[in-house]
Amino acid sequence: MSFALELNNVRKAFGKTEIIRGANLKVAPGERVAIIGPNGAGKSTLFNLISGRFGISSGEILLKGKRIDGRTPYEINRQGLARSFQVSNLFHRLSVFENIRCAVLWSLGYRYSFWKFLGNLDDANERAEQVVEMIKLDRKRDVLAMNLTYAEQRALEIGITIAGGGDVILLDEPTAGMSKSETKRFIQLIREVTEGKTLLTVEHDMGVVFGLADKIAVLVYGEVIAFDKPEAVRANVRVQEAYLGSVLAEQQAAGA
Amino acid sequence: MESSFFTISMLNGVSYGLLLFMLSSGLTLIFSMMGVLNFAHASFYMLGAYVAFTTAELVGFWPALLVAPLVVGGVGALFEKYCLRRVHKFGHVPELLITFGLSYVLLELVQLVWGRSAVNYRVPAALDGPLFTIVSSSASGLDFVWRQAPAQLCNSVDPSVVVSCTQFPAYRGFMMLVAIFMLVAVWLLLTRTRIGLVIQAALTHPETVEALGHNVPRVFMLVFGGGAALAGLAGVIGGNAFVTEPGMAATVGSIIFVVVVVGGMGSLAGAFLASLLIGVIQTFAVAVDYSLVNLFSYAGWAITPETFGYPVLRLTVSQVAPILPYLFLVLILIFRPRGLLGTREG
Amino acid sequence: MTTMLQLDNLHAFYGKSHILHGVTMNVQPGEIVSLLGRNGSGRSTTVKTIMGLVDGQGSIRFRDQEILGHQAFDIAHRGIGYVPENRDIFPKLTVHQNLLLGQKRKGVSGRWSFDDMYGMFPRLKERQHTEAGVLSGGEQQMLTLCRTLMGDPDLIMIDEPTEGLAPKIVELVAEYLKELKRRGVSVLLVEQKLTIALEISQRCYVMGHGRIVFEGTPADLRNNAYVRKEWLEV
Amino acid sequence: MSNVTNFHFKPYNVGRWIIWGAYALVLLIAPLLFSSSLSTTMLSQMGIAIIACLAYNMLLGQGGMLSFGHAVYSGLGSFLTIHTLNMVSNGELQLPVSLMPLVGGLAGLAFAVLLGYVTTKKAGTPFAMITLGIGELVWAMSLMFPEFFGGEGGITGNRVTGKGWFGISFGPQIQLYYLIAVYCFVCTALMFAFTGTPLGRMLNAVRDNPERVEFIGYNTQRVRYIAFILSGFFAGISGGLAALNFEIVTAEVVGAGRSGAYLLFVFLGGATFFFGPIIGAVLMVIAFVLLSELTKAWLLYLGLVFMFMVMFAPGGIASLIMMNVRVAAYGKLRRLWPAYAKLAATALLMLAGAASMIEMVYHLQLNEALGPEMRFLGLTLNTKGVGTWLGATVVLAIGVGLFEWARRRFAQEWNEVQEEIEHLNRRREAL
Amino acid sequence: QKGETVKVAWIDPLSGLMATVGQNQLKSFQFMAEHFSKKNPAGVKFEVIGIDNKLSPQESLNSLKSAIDQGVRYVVQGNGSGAALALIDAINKHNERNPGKEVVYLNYAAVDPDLTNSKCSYWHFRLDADTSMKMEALTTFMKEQAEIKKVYLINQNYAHGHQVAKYAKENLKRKRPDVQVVGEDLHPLAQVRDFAPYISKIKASGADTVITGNWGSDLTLLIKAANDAGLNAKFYTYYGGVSGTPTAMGSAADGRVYQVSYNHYNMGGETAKLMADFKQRFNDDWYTGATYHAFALLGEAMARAKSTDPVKVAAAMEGLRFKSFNGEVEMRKGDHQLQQGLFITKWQKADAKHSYSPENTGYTFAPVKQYDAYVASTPTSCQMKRP
Ligand SMILES: Nc1ncnc2c1ncn2[C@@H]1O[C@H](COP(=O)(O)OP(=O)(O)OP(=O)(O)O)[C@@H](O)[C@H]1O
Ligand SMILES: Nc1ncnc2c1ncn2[C@@H]1O[C@H](COP(=O)(O)OP(=O)(O)OP(=O)(O)O)[C@@H](O)[C@H]1O
Ligand SMILES: CC(C)C[C@H](N)C(=O)O
Ligand SMILES: [Mg+2]
Ligand SMILES: [Mg+2]
Repeated sequence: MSFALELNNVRKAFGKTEIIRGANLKVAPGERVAIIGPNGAGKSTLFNLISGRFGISSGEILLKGKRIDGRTPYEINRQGLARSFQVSNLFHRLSVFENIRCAVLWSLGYRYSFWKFLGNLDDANERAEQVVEMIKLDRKRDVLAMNLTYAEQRALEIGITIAGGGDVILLDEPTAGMSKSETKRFIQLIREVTEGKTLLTVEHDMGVVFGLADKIAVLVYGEVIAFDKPEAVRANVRVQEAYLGSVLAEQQAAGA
Repeated sequence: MESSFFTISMLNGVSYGLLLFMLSSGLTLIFSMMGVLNFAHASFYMLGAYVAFTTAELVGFWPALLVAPLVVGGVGALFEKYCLRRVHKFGHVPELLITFGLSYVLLELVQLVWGRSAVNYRVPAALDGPLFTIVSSSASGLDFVWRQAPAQLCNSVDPSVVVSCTQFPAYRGFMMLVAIFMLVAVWLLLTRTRIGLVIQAALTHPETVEALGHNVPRVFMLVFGGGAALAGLAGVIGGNAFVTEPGMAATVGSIIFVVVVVGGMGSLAGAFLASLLIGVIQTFAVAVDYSLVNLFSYAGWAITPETFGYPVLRLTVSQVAPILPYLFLVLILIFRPRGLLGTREG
Repeated sequence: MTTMLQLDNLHAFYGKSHILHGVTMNVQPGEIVSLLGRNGSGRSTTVKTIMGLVDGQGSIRFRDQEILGHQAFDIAHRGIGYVPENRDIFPKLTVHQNLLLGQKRKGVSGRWSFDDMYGMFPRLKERQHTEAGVLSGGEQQMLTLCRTLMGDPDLIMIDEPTEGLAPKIVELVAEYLKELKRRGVSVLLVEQKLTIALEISQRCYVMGHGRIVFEGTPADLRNNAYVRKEWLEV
Repeated sequence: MSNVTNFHFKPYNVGRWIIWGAYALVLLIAPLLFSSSLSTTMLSQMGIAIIACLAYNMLLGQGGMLSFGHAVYSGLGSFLTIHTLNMVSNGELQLPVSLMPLVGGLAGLAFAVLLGYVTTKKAGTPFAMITLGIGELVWAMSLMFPEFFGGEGGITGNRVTGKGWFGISFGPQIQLYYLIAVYCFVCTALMFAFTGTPLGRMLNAVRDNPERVEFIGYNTQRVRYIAFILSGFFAGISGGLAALNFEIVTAEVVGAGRSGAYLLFVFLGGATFFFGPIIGAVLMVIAFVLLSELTKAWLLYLGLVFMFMVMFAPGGIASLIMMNVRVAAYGKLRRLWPAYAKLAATALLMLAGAASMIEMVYHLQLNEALGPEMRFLGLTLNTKGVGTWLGATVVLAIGVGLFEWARRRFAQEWNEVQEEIEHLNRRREAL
Repeated sequence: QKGETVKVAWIDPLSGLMATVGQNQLKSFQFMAEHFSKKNPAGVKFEVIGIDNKLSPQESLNSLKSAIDQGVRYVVQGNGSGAALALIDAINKHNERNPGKEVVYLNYAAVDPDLTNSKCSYWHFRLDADTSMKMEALTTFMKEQAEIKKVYLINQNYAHGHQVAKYAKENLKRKRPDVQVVGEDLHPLAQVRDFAPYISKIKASGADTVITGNWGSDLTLLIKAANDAGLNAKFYTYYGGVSGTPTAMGSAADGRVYQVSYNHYNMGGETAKLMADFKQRFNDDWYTGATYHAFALLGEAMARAKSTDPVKVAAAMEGLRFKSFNGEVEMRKGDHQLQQGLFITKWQKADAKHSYSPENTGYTFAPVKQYDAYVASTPTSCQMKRP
């Protein structure tokens, strides 16, 4: 069977420093994977490589069996991969609804057309409305993105990511900066909106990790040192050494 | 190319390059630090020339060398404090437009104060005349003579020997010196102080920088004032080397942007390199009287006025020399948008 | 000994919206005080107002001198350090330059040297000459903390320092905060992670809707289920 | 400026029909109200400028592309149109005059395809500088190739050619005006429609955050490029109309001055709103044609107006209008009238004082030949008299004082009104 | 027509690159209008309305419209052949489309020969001498200067510069076949900041004489650069006397710059007094002699036509001979080009005989040669269409 996403010995160096040193990862369709690892291990970089923001130095990346390394972000996106950003990356002078609508246009085949009115694109509008509702921003539908609160912006960030209908979703620290209660609500939201999709997420909060993931990948110094079921990962000595093994992590995990 | 012509052209090219650098150093300073494309830069240059003219009339040229940059720097600082600062938060385009507006206002004010025709701003006697003379003779090659060469040196006795004398003006030498001084000053400012860092940081996070204990508004004012003062100094020097008239701002207006952009946004070394390069290329291009027509006929193609595109083919390199910098600009930006030595794109 | 920081009936506004409604609190020398509360309760606003970044009314006294209405750089020079939330690193500067800007005067550092910082987070030393903008989220967080320390503050106000850090590093940061205290620096800590905050602080305040709703020791708070439930959890 | 509106394209919207109807009506009756030959040409030029400024704003306001060389496209459109016109006059070609602006449009489009490819590779400052460079190059060439650009004298043509329809020869200015008006209306409608298309929206997205656009499937470069081409097309149409209007095209139409004027006046009108450039265009024609005739100090006034606008109303005139429309929508504009009236009266007083001094200075410098007396606002001022100067100073001082007082009062009321509106909004949200 | 007021619209730049010159010329027109209103054979009053065309052909058309709206029937313009062509074209069309409201155009300084040849118009009258006439005089003078052996041409790369170069080469070939043109340069208009490379090139070519049609900063910077590099060649120019240029030349150009024109600073007679008055009143120099021609011509023609109606006046102006400050001149009927004598002058220290010093430089243009109208007259290819 073909994997939704497959990384084979991916390497990436910035100047002389090699950040990703031969990462391997195979994610089956429909799986929810959390990537954890120390700060600076290269988690975000890995997402950047997969989504085409940076080119890889060597190795290969396959999306649903097709090579995507060396492609531009928009080409990769058109093949069904969508990502969110660690720092919200929105169209701040457009309203919530417009933000979402922009994100659905390509997937519905409207491309660069300037001979059709947005107002008449019923499928796009419907889809956008749906997504706005899903991320629970329907009451803020016409507010400009820059006037949203932090948590709302994070929600919109996720909304833009999933709106295009990609079936492989990468989320980079989706709950960062949220309080415990909000985090809980948000995990629920993510669960809902990514139903049936392949999900990769980066998180430091073990509560989120254990609450969301079917499998956990541990990235340390640019290598995936473990990729397994949560319990197995928690028991892994190397992982404990490198990352967990702290009171805090235990507590968070317990709270999940 | 004859060696004397080459030497002289090289001298001309380098000195013109330095002149360009002198004109644009203040712009580079402001642009590299604050990201503001200061369209009023040339107007500050003009203001410097006029102030220097008046000061020189009253107390002489040397005091003017100090007074004019101070006055212009002050005007710049005030402008920053009362106008530019207000629009900073709206982004780069309003910043640029307000300097646009300022350039109109300065031009009109200068015309109101000093009138609309050229003023008689002259090179001081001490710097008048040649710095050295290049005597080239077909018999004995090149020779440099300090200051003016005696007449008998320039007239050959032997009719078969061709002798010619070219003077290198002392004022041009002075100008080169000032340009170098500016380079060093700006370089020190950028590397030996943290002002550059403070400003760069403040561009994105002004509050954070203040919270770290830096008086951001004052630093901005100083830098803008400093940039304006450099323009003013260039005006003191350029005003009498060329002509002090209301049109002088317009004539240098866009070339200085070319220097800054070709050099690389925010790179002082880049601006310096770009100035020299443009100076030398342009100077030598003037000497080349060949056009594409010559090139093609060399290759055996006959080009006649009926050939398609003849008007373009007919242009000689020397005719396009003064617009080469713009071509250079476009090409650089297409192939290396960071500029020669730049590190960022905008 | 004089009080390090004393707020009395502090009100603060963003434009016309009234955010703080009479906050009174204090920090004593050599103390770690944490300021807790839900998202949007006004904790960040409090520290920003102290720092002079938000307009306030009332009184803020630092070592018995009124600082309300002073400009931020002046307040910083008096010895208050501020670590902003959401990673306000300077993206185009290198890590080292970021630290350099932390110093109030060039080349003058007090208790802390560059080596201390790099010793604390070796990761930063490795990335010394990279642009800070490309650092990982966690690295940026470390950098913000170190940058403020370079200014040698007597009172440091830290807004969510552990955000986005791996659990191990979070514990490390907690250790360093204790180290700060040992070196005589007072700390005002704004935190989300209760465990950490309660473990290291001597006193804590809880904020709700721009008011202080609880004041006491961590032990008091642990025992006060009502406050925890009403003002901290869902 | 945070109050940026969005244009949801809702067809069959009554308000929209009214606005467009009014626009058409204004275009229709303007020459009847202002019928002197100067005002007819000015109206024609406004129509042309409206198309050009709207086209420019497709780049600046909608795409975040700051161009310093957009006159290249309108200008080359003009040149090709006038050459076409001359070919038609010489019988080498058959084309009705009324369609000739389209030739300009196609020319603008063709050059935008050619030059835009390199220009739109980059955004931000590199984009701005490439346009500056290309603008300078084209301008320099225009003087070097008299064969095409006609040298200093430019290319002249005669728009009265071919057989007219129903006696419409386009000879009289008024006939041409209506041709321009039709083009202006249609182009405005098309460009407005563009803002409601997928590409138009993506252009906004590219302006706001090009990086993210790449991650939702779009190639930013392509978006910019297509928008640039479309903008070039409309710019070319305006150029074509200008060629017909002036019947002469000289090198200045591709010059930096023209490009700069587009930028300045679009900004002045308000780049963040679709209709901003229309206001800008009208002001541009007034400033260049009328203001310079009314006063010798027009450049000074222009510069000052710009500085003040950028400082105090960076969203342009359109944003001021929209702010008041918002107040009006809540039914609170009436309350502000008295404050506005006071503001206007004191401002006028202040201006009168300042302007009379400026005018006197200019008179002294430029018009001394006509004697020390000058007319200003119906008064005869003696520019050499101490009394006049004293009077002007007093008027200015009183004006400034009163204005400041009125301004404070106004600011207070304005804030109150805004607060109330906020309050209402919050209540509504809470419901 | 006695006692009538004749409005004359002056359409020229008051802002931009040529503002200085425009200011001076507007003052000159206002001054002359006053002078001629006191005494003219027709007994009319002249009123000058100054309109800024910003040196732009298109703006000139707006200015024309505005002038016509103000009831003006006489238009004067001079700076820039581009604007001149635009005006001719627009006035032709206007007069054709609006019979009974004709406008006459007096061109006082636009010197493109086309204006009275291929583009000639019945409504256009030129008071200056065109490029070809001036070159005719200049080369006639050069013919007599034996020391001229090698000539270098440097000009602005636009219509005017092209024409100067073209006529210079043609005329020299005809009159001094022995003179060698050792080099030719065309540089962009108002773009060159540093002329040193051009001077090196001239120097390397061994030229002893430079012919240039440059004006404004392109002329002053050229001469400055030549002086700095110690180039000893003589400069034959068209526009040495224009505002700003005398100041810029100063002592540097002593004895090295020649100018060809139809008037000069030291003509004596009535002009001396006018110049003194002008200077006293405006602290500026009156150098645009055509401002005098304009009113002399209009006054004379109106007296003959016994009307101020442009149609009649235009007819009267055709072929009219009248007295102006530089002797008797004739408005040639065939092309409406004023036929007048020309002077070659040389920049030198002002002395007792040549005492008028422009811009208080202490220097002046002193006449070295005077040519009668017929010497400089050039044939025309104009096929005038008369209404
Ligand atoms: N463009 C770049 N140039 C140089 N170094 C880079 C670049 N991008 C990332 N790095 C470096 O790569 C390392 C990995 O960064 P990355 O952002 O992937 O970490 P991360 O695993 O996401 O960490 P965190 O959990 O803290 O966000 C960091 O040390 C960072 O400094
Ligand atoms: N710049 C601003 N303008 C207007 N309102 C603001 C601004 N910043 C914050 N607020 C509002 O002030 C209130 C308090 O915000 P503050 O940032 O102080 O909260 P906090 O307790 O730090 O919460 P968080 O966990 O989100 O950091 C919130 O309701 C917020 O919406
Ligand atoms: C000057 C501006 C056009 C661009 C600016 N450098 C930016 O990054 O947006
Ligand atoms: Mg990360
Ligand atoms: Mg906060």
